[in-house]
Amino acid sequence: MFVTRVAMEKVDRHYEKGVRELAAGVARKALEGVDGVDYVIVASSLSYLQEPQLDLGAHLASALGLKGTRALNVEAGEASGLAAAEMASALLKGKASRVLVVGVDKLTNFPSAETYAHLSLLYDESISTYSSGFGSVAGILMRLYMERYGVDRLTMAHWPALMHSNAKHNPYAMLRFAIAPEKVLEAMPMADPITLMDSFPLGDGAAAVLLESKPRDALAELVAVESAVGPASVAWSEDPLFIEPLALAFNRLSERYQVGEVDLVELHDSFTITALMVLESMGLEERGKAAEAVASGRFSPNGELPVNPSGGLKARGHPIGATGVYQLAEVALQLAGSFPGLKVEGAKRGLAVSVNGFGSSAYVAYLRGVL
Amino acid sequence: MFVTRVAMEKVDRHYEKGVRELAAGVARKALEGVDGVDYVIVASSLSYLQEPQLDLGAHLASALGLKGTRALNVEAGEASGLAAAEMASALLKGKASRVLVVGVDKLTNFPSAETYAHLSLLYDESISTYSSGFGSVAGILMRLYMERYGVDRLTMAHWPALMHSNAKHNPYAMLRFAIAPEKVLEAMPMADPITLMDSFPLGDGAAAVLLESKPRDALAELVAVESAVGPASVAWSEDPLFIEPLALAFNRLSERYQVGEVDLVELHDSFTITALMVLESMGLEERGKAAEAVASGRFSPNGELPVNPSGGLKARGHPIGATGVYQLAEVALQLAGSFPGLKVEGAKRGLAVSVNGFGSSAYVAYLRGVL
Amino acid sequence: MVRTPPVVWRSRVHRYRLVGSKCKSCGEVYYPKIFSCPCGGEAEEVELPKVGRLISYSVVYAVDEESRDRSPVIVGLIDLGVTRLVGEIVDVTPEEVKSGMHVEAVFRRIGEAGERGVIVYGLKFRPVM
Amino acid sequence: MVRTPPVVWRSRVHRYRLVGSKCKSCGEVYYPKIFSCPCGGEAEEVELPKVGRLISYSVVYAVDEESRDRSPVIVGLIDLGVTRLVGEIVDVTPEEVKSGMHVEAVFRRIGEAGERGVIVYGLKFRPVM
Ligand SMILES: [Zn+2]
Ligand SMILES: [Zn+2]
Repeated sequence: MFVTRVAMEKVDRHYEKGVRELAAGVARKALEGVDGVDYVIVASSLSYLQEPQLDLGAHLASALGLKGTRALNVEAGEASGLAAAEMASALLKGKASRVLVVGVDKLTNFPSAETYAHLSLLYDESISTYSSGFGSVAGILMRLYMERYGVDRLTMAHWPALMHSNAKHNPYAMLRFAIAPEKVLEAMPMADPITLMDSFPLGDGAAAVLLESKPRDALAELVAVESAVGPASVAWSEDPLFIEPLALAFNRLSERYQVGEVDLVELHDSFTITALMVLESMGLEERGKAAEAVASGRFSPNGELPVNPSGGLKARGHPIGATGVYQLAEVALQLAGSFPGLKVEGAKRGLAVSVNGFGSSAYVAYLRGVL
Repeated sequence: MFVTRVAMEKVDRHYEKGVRELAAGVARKALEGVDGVDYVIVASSLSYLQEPQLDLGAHLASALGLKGTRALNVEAGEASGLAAAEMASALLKGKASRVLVVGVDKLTNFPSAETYAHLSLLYDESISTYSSGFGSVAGILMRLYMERYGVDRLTMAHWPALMHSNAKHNPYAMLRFAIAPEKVLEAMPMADPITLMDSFPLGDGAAAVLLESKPRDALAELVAVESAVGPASVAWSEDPLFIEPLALAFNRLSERYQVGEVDLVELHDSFTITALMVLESMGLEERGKAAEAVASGRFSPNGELPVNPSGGLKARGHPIGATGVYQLAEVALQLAGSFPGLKVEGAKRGLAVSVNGFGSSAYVAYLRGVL
Repeated sequence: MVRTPPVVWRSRVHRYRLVGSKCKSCGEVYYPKIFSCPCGGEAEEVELPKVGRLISYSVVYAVDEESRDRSPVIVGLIDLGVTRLVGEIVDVTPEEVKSGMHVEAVFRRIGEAGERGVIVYGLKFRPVM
Repeated sequence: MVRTPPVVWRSRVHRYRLVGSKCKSCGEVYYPKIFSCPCGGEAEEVELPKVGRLISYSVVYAVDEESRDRSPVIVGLIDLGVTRLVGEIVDVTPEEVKSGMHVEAVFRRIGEAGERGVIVYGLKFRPVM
């Protein structure tokens, strides 16, 4: 199947727009001049707790005048966007020839302490029951990584610095300013050793991709989406720093495609530690070496493998259920040579990678250029 | 594709069980002796507001020990169950050979006035903004029907009476007692002319169906699921008593199958008026004639076309996102001759029909016997 | 519940002034607001007529917690000519209300939004004498 | 929020007694509770050891509204031998807490559940002297 149109809203505090308005905005842009779709799939997670509408997909499609279409909602926490793409992919192999995937979530309807409580529902009950903050597991894992591999805090800080440096060029990014690694250490502590600069900003966003079975006017080919369920609690993981379901989803793709030899990756960096765990679990870097590899420039725009030229969740922003759709749009635009931020010149193959929490589920999408 | 296993929990006030426990119970029953599944799809709607867990499908699959499987959540309000079946159907035409659909919802975590507010989120914003109760539109439509077609209140009351009479035999039904039509009129007014006996009881439930691409040990063939989006608000409908998207979904099936000549139907009767609208919108009865047809016994177990031998939403119960899965299980068991309640002898073809609200979306599933 | 202050704030214009959508191509009017018309036309905001006729109604006893003190609430489907809408009917008893009645919009308190107690106002309808 | 009294009530045993699951086939132990083991075995409830070792921890400042008055909260990954769990660490300052510390379970107030003010208790962990 093929990505033929994409649309994104800048991730931001959109106080004046609800979930519906944000979603409708990108859907209309992606559908401009398009003569109907077979399905609308809305990818969203926190919106169930933040906006007064169930069966949102149908209500949205109806208000978009998409008479006769079919619509539904797919939720898989922070991986909702790619989960929707996986369903779209199944539909496009069957009776559908055009599916619109709209990712949307708002994180600013509530005061942030309340949003933190909503975010903790993405994790297993041991986090939400104790009201101890959605960043607590990330803090535990980051310390474990630093102590196990003897990596210092400043080395870890190169990830957010790289993300900010990339996001500066992305018009859809929420945080468009550079920061030095030293500044990450000086920021407010969030879940020590994590500071506020290690995590994503609370912002609202929406993105849409139009997927078609035919390649006409395509930006890129969406070759396949794979996924797997993992241990719901990090306490169950054999190694809490290794995201088993991500390795599994990636292997499922590797059996069929050369996904190890891609030219760019947009991946899930809800926290600095998540980015490192994702890189290592997919085998894109050796265990315990990702932090140093980031610091050495290996994943920089001009490095060996550019990762998150968008600025990632850290700086582009992370509107939970929408993020995977942003990633798909970004990779497709890169492969078409038309990403409006930092371009990865000559990129022919790319991956989008989403995880919920630290691995209750994991998704990998593989895209190829069509030029 | 084929329905090979089903499991249901009695719809009831399960105070001691959460969404997770209810879902796990039916999932385990449906998977007994089964060697893994490719996907778990959880169909659920109110649970997002009632239970502290996002990415529920993955957390559930993980706690069920379904290592390596894939899981996600599908939501389409009251039609979530059949929406999940539609997605399962697409997956089974592709890479999946075994998909478990688990429907679950709890309506008893909150006091009923708060649950009413949650239920109003299934409708368009004009209902939820004014806090005027989720039954208000149903009340408006029921009066419109009675006034337009000159049908009296007692004639309308034959629907709930029939449902209760059917449910008496269904071990999974919440309300297992007969009521006379006269008693419906004497019940507490809910949204006049609707009384509490015209609507579904607030109960918790879970049901599971195992769908496989191969017919081995099948209960029934799930031939196809079709759906369509409708006007999100009844105020937009050309005729508010006609469910356009249901007619459209039904026509989409009619073009390919003899769905007009089925032997039983399990359909969406969130209110007495909904049942009549569904029957008339699918052309199973003439416009304005359904109430009298019900009273005359046409849809009774020994009538021309048995409808809701389970007792329907009215008496079996309506755990919102789970209801479509109950319907699939019930129709499959009927076609296999093993429904544990009222049997429709010799039934070879059946339909399951779900609607969200009064037509923001509508789904029809067509099943055939394999005996 | 999910009607936090930002959600209430965003819907104020439509509740205060009865603003719906009008299709720029075919002229069809919608309430609540739409983004695009099924005909393919773009929608623009339009203020709706403030008088109409009651097509049908319901006297609602099973209301949300927020409306408990004013139960039963009368809710009606109202024909405004250019479009219809579902709205609350006030200043009339359950015994007096009738399908076919002429009604007009009035500004009233709707309730409080959730735990934070933001008082919400909006338009309701009363019989025209 | 969604932690209504029935939800709190249902989780009481696991919070009060530290009850996890043990696989009847392979003996593996899990917390929180599971329904079936990946090995295919059925799970039964088992009370977990009350002492363990801190594998790693975090000092959390960005806590939910309900925990604001006790911020920062220390949360740790604890090795109980038969299994691990994520739990709260008390009676120790951020300066004193260290990976590798031995800890034991103690019964403490967790907070109030939502708007209804149900007070929730459960087990937390403190350093063993
Ligand atoms: Zn138009
Ligand atoms: Zn085992």
